[in-house]
Amino acid sequence: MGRAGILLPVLWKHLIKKPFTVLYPSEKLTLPEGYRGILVHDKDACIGCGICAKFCSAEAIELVDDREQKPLGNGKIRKNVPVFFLERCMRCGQCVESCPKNAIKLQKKVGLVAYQKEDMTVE
Amino acid sequence: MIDAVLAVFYLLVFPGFVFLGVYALLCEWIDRKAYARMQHRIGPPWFQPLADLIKLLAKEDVIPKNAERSLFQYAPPVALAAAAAPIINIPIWGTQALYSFQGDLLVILYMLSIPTLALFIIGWASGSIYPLVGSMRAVTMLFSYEVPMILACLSAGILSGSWSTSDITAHMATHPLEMLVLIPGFVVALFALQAKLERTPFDIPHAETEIVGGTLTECSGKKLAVMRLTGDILMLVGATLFAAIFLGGFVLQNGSFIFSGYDVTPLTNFGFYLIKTLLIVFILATIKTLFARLRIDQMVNFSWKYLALAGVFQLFIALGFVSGVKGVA
Amino acid sequence: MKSTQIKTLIEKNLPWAVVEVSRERRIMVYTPFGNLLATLQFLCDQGVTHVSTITGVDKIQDNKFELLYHLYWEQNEITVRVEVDRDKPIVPTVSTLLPGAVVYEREIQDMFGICVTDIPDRRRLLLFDEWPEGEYPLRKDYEVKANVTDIRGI
Amino acid sequence: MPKVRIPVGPQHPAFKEPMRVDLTVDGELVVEADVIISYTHRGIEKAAETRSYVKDLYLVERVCGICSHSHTTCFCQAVEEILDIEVPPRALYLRSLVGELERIQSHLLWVGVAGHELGWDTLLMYSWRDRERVMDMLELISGNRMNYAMNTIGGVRRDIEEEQLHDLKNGLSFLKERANYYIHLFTEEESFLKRTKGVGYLPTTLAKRLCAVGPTVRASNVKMDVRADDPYAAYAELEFDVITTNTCDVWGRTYVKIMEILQSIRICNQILDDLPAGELRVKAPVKIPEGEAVSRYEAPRGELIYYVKSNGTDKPERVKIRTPTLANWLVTVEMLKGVYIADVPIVVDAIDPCIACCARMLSCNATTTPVTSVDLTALRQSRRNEQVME
Repeated sequence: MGRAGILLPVLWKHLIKKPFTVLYPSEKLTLPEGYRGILVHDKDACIGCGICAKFCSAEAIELVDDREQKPLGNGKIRKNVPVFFLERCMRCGQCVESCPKNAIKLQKKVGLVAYQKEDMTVE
Repeated sequence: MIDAVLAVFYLLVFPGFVFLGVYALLCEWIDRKAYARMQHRIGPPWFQPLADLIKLLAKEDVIPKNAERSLFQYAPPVALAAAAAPIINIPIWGTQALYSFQGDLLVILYMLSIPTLALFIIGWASGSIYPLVGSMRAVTMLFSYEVPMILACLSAGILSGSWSTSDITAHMATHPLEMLVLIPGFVVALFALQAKLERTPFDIPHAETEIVGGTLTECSGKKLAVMRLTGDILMLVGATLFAAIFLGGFVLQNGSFIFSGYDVTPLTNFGFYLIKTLLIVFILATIKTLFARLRIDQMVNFSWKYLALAGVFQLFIALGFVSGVKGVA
Repeated sequence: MKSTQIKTLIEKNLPWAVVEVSRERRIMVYTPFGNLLATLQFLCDQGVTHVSTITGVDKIQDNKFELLYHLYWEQNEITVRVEVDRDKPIVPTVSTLLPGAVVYEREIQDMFGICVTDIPDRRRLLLFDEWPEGEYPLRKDYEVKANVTDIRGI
Repeated sequence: MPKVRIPVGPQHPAFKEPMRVDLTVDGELVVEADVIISYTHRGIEKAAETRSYVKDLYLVERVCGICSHSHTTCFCQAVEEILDIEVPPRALYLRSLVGELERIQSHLLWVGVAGHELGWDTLLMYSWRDRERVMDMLELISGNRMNYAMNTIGGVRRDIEEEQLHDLKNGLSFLKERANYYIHLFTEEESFLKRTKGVGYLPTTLAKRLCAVGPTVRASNVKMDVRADDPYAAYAELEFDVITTNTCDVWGRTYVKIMEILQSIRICNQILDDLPAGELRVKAPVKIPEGEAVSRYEAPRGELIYYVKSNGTDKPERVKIRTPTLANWLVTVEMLKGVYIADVPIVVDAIDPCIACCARMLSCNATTTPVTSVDLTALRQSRRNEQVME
């Protein structure tokens, strides 16, 4: 037979403790170093090879014709450039891993909120 | 003419409906805040109960197809009236209630059990299966916690030799030591009140994880607002009744506290009243945080095995005390 | 018991079974369709009670369904493999020997349309009631219909 | 009282996910019960056949929200067995570490949900507050609280640095102290004992016959744990003991889960102490040669089976997933017989059902609309030609 109400001392101890809940928008979250946050794309380093689009499981990357026609080192012109749809990206980090030029990075930032769809696409 | 206006004022404003409503919402807030803080959470802001009430009043009031319309619509106001009415017979500041007569203790206890009957009618009249099961459970619980509660209150009456709450409080005020005799009765009454208000561990009729909303599943809009307000007022009136009977000792006699020429005792007594009721509400919140919900059969045999026995035991102590000590002294 | 011991035990008692140990604690038992119940009966007599699951594989190129009964016994996963031809996929129920297999047989019925004879519970397991009869999603020739116009709110 | 049929419906506060339990009730006692789970089926097995192995990894991770690492580890083990490649020991150790942390997090989540089912919300608040600590540890290791994406075919993708070891160790000692407190709570608190002792009785023979798995079966005195019977990843080199009780009721399942948290903490400490050096992964080809493999994993809810068959291309021919919850349904129906209505939620919840796990097919609302499922690329084309039209 157990005793009833053995939580009592713990309950009253919590009355004087600071509550555990973090009021997120006003108090900032402490994110660890390698946090997989919002995606950022370094356009200059990108050579438009399209490996990231091929490996993206959520199909959130799409290859678009490169308007800048940036010349690559070896005389050729970069034909297409990836466009990232952040509302579909699940931040798995496969593109970061498979990009040969390390052009994509997941930064330590949360809060992916936007009013228009355009804000959610990263060139 | 004057006392007619005064009576309306008493009925509607001070110890009447407005004061009850505001203080009931305050009690609900303290209950929810203490519940949250004990669970290491922040808890609602002070205006949350008021906001809930206003939101519910604005919401659409749906009546299910196969419900008995009249019963379903008029049961909530009856419950609210029955819950709020006894406040007149219970002394709030000092030892004299607004209107007291011999036997008003029984009237109060009877009025306090009408909301449960109204809940049964609502559950039964709403015609769907979950409220039906919920209302059946509410009534089975009614039989099990009503007896210990009455026993506890009667033993207070026996000590002071009268059935009027005001006389009980007056007696307690003059002999504060007799409160110690009533301590088991106070514990029994608190558990019975927790069962009457259907709060964990006795919230079986509207056990949210088992039969969805229980008796109040089909209520919405104004009816739900009225029923929640009834629950709060019931808690407040119950707390006031037990504060008056069991903690009656903390009441000062008139004229014993003169402050710069004015007789300030009614104010201090009102302060004591606030402290007493908030203490009771806090104890109820602790009980709510402490236990898991009991099943209906466990609840019934808990109240018959422990509460009723404690009530009878308290009755014998009161009788023994009255005939023994008082008889000799 | 070691996998090799089980292999010799099965080969000794079930002449028709072809046993192959793919890796430690994994035993594949290929049996012809006729002797499925006999094989399972023998294994149950040895003390097998736990059926992990029943996998259906649609081998459309040689017009066959392959059923893999994954059983667990003495730290070894024994897979009894049977082939059923695709046009007349009728399989006897094994729930008499292994009552736990009912759930997986119902799943095969839903997904592959393999009719399991005298199964205790004939209802659908995973597909909802309005799913059209005769369409079995996990068959290779079931093409996923993508008529986009019918999706509201696009 | 006539027999009343109460559907504890798909939308019910007791079950967080859509499943239905039809009870035929005599008074307050359940006489007959039937479990129906075909409400959201997402078709992950069919979808897995149309994606490459790398994409499948992230698809399979989303079978279950709480035990995502179990699914990716099981899938990777199957593919690695087909490829017959040697995963470096450090990767095996890290896989087991994240697997055990996920078990702690899953069990703590269940303790909270069980408390909520019993009307004991204080337990929900306390256990989910302690669970935050495990989630932070997992976030430290894998960069995300859920869907850790630690696994890739051939090894692990992220490593643990030296200074992280310190935080992990503190977290584990905090969890050990909290787990001991919960054990004290579950063996002492009277109102909890009253609601769980002798409820949802499942005799050992029945548990074995109906092939139940995981803590449900271990609470009925059946010693069956894939980590001990069929050691995978690094479990061969780690010692831990398989917890079983013979009370065969809801209390037994609670006790098994809490003691398993202690065992997981012990395993994690062992892993952190002797983590072997070495690289993290081995290069795996994109096209997987012909072959097939059965891989088993001890998910928090029980034994998880994956069967992968490859046909030489970069897409698998068949991926069969059998999640532990699917195996426990027959046993749930048996446990529900002879139980009070008030106990139905806690009995159903005692097997820790994860409906998302066992329902894997996309279906629209079940009214009149014919069956439609949408492919993402088709969706994008439709929107583009709409934009063109504007």
